[in-house]
Amino acid sequence: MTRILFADKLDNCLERWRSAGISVIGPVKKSNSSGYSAVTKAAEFDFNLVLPERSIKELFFPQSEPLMRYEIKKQEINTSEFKAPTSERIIFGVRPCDAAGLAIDDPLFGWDYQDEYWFQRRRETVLVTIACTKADDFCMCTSLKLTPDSEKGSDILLRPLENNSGWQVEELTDRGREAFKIIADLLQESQEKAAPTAVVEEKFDLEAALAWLKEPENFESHFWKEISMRCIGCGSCTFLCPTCHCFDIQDEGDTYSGIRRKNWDSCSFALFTMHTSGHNPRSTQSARWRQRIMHKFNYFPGKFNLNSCSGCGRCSRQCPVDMGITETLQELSKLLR
Amino acid sequence: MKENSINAQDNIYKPAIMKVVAKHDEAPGVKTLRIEFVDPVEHERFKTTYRTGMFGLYGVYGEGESTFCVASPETRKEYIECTFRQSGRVTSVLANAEIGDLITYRGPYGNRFPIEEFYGKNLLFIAGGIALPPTRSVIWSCLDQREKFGKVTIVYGARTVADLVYKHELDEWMERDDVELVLAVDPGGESPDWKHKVGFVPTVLEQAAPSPDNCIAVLCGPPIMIKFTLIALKKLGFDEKSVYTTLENRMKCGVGKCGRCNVGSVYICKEGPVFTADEVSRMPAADL
Amino acid sequence: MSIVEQYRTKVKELLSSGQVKMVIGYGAGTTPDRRRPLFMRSPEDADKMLLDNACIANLSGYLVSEGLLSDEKRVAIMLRPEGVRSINILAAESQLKAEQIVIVGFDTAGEELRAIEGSEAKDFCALIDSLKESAPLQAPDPLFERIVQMSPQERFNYWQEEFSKCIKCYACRQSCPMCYCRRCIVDSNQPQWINTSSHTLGNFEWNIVRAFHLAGRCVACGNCDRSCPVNIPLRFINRRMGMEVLEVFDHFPGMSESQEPVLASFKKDDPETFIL
Amino acid sequence: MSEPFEPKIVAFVCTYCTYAGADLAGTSRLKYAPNVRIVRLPCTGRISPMFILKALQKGADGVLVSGCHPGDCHFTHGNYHARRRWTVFRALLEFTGIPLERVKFSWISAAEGVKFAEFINTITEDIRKQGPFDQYKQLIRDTESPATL
Repeated sequence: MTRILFADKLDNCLERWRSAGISVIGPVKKSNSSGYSAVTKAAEFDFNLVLPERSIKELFFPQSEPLMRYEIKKQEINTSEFKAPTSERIIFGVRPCDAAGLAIDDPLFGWDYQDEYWFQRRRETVLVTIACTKADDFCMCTSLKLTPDSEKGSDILLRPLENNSGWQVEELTDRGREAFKIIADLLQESQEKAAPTAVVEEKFDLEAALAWLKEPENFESHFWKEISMRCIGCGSCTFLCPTCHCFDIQDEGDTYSGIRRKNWDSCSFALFTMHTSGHNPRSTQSARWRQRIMHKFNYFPGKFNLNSCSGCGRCSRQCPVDMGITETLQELSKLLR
Repeated sequence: MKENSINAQDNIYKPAIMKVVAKHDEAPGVKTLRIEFVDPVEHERFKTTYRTGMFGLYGVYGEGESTFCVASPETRKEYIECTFRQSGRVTSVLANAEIGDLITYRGPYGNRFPIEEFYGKNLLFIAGGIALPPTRSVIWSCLDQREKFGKVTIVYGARTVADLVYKHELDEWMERDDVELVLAVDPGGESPDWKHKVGFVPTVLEQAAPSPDNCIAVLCGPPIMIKFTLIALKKLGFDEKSVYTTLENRMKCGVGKCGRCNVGSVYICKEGPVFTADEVSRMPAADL
Repeated sequence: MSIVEQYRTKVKELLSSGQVKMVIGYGAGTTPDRRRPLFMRSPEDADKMLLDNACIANLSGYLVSEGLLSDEKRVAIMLRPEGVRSINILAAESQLKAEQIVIVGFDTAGEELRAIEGSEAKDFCALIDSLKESAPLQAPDPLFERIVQMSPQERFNYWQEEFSKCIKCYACRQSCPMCYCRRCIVDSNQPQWINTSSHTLGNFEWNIVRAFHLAGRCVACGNCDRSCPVNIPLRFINRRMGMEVLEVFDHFPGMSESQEPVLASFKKDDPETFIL
Repeated sequence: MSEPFEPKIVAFVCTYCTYAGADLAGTSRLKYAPNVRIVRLPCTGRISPMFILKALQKGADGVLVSGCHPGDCHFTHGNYHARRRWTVFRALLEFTGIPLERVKFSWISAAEGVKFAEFINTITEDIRKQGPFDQYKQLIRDTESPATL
């Protein structure tokens, strides 16, 4: 016997959570683009998406986050800080790769210096993940040693029932249990079976690729130039990625008042590393693509013992020129044979 | 835990407010500002954390922040001095700051020169052009406790006589008996009354031929100068492990999050900016 | 011989004879419906080449990538008529020399894939002339028509909703063959004309400026629209700009390499009914 | 909040004609609405659409662009280029839902001090009637930045 949350109870759940002061966010498709956004009615959820186009990252690390407001008077600077919201929320219907992505970035944002903008939101959020029962050609969680029902980063794991009428509930953390206590009486004990999880084939040999990347002489391999030739240098892979965390700090306003913001930035952009002198350590697109791969699969694991990739495949799925991490690592593993 | 970590509840992106108390024109387009903390708490925090070699993000609200070294030594923590070339959006505004104006400072960040390890050793400072400021921070840290060190030699070169920075301090070092200062300008950069050397830093260094015995070298300069000076140092018999240098890259956060300053796997902002030549040689050259 | 066979032979010939140093074409993508840019440098590479109705990307932007054309050697590229028009504009704006580009033309308009005769941009003039004639007659897009019919406030709201999705990844800019500036206006910060932040105002400003910079230069290849990861219908704005320059100034971008850019030229009797 | 609405209008004018016209209006002691902030530029050809966007970004309720009559340009044809640019830019504004009533263009020569004064008065009244440019101001509010015009 397992506890089941039936889909027809979802509206009641939303109501309960709302009265407990918890807002609910979920996968939603609107004006021809999908992402995780606020939901008030169960009908607004779109659980049929393999994966929302925009990752969950923006809910913890917004694409443009105000940090500081300043006002300058003669001989006086007044500033006030923007803080991350303290309201509780549940993200219902997270994909396992998105939940894992958040867990990957935690050590980065907490490395010696704590980024409260990230952690405040992390503390206030319960991640209710739904295991994947379908995948597309770009999914690659299994290649990253994760699974379509992996628990990494999640507070609750839901497994869709075979007849699609609801989900089996697995409570993973205290935070998840806390949130589901509110709706405990809406859950039912039942024998209903869970649908099989999606089959995601392993697309590359991760260990082999990691080993190749570790070799110092491969840093200047011709491979980088070849693989990145068609890269046009946009930031869509980095901005859609659930783990890419690079940012810029920009001031908007004038000499008297304005605000300072933290904006997404991308290692694909030429200006990302450009010095004022004009010198650019990563002056070619191949150097920038190498940085992205190296960062995710060599530098990041070296620092935090984690690959900075959860296998969502968005980089490949949405790339205007059909590149992506999958292709690069596949080609890398071929080099070794 | 690193010694420069701060209270977890603080907003790591919030800068301290600083007052400009002095400014000095060093060379065409190059200025030095002396700034003081307005908030004594911030100042106290700076005093307990700052060590020579660390850097900071100097900023002007409405323009942004810009990264450069703290040019004043750890032996003088009442103020911060910074020297910079006016080139981008932030430095253009900083360069026009007047005494009494308020600017911002975030830091100190990064690692430091292990000055205690230099005790009892001879010191060789080599700097080129606008790279004297980071070196100067080390120089004064040592000169302010001169008795703890052996022979001190400074080799400093710039493109032209006008481009030499800290001219008043160069005069002072020139006067001192306990410092050997070798000044040089690039060929063609000398003025009619120039009494010192003419030539590039690596050449001048080889001529001066300081002994590598029990000697620590601190080297700062543009990449091309570093490259050839390292060759010269090797020729003179210096061990890469006893040559220190500082690296700089574009930075936005200063605290290892924004993802742009790494050279290979090394984050300049957290693991640097001070490295030994040995450490630098292990970084991928193509990423520098 | 199918067109693919015919063009593979042609590519092999171009490369083996040394007439060109590279052929830019299409190869197989990750999924059966995807094509990806393919850079062919040896005759054998031509076997990987594909050509079918899925080959829709305008590849001409790669021609202006740094250093490719600086050795004066010729480069061949597979282009649809829009692509040929981009070559003409790039040549008119002195970004490349049209003689340096060998065009392997094809068209996917209509159902059938067909080859287009010609090897240099100037060989396609007649075709482009006919495109100009038929441009106003193009089947209108129902959504475009709906936007035109909206009240200004409705249109504003429509675009606000669309632009609010923008994440400022600049895929529209990077995929556009006409966006070749070494430093884009949005990346210039002294002064900072447009907000770089991806908030409502910043997104609006960016999209307006991008569209304006393409006015009279856009060949409607659709690269921007297809590359947008959040599906903003950028083609509509470009199309509106294109209609304006055609109606008011009789300008159809990319007719020839000697065509003057519409915003860098004028007629003394240009209409000015709106000026008080 | 009960203060009556005073429109803020930014005028980009060329120095040779319209600015001289404004000058003439001043020296002729003609009265015109004080709601206009004039930005003087060498030529209408120098007036980038970016300027108009910047004015709106800073909270302008209306924008006015004015220069020499066709044929009178000090640089012979700067205003012809400008005219084309504005034609296209207007179409763009219109298509994205910016009311064209808020962005006006005119030719005012150095001799037309009266036209200048009248024009400013008409526009000010016109914009006053339309009220504050709320739809754009909402965008500015969303950025959390103040509109500092």
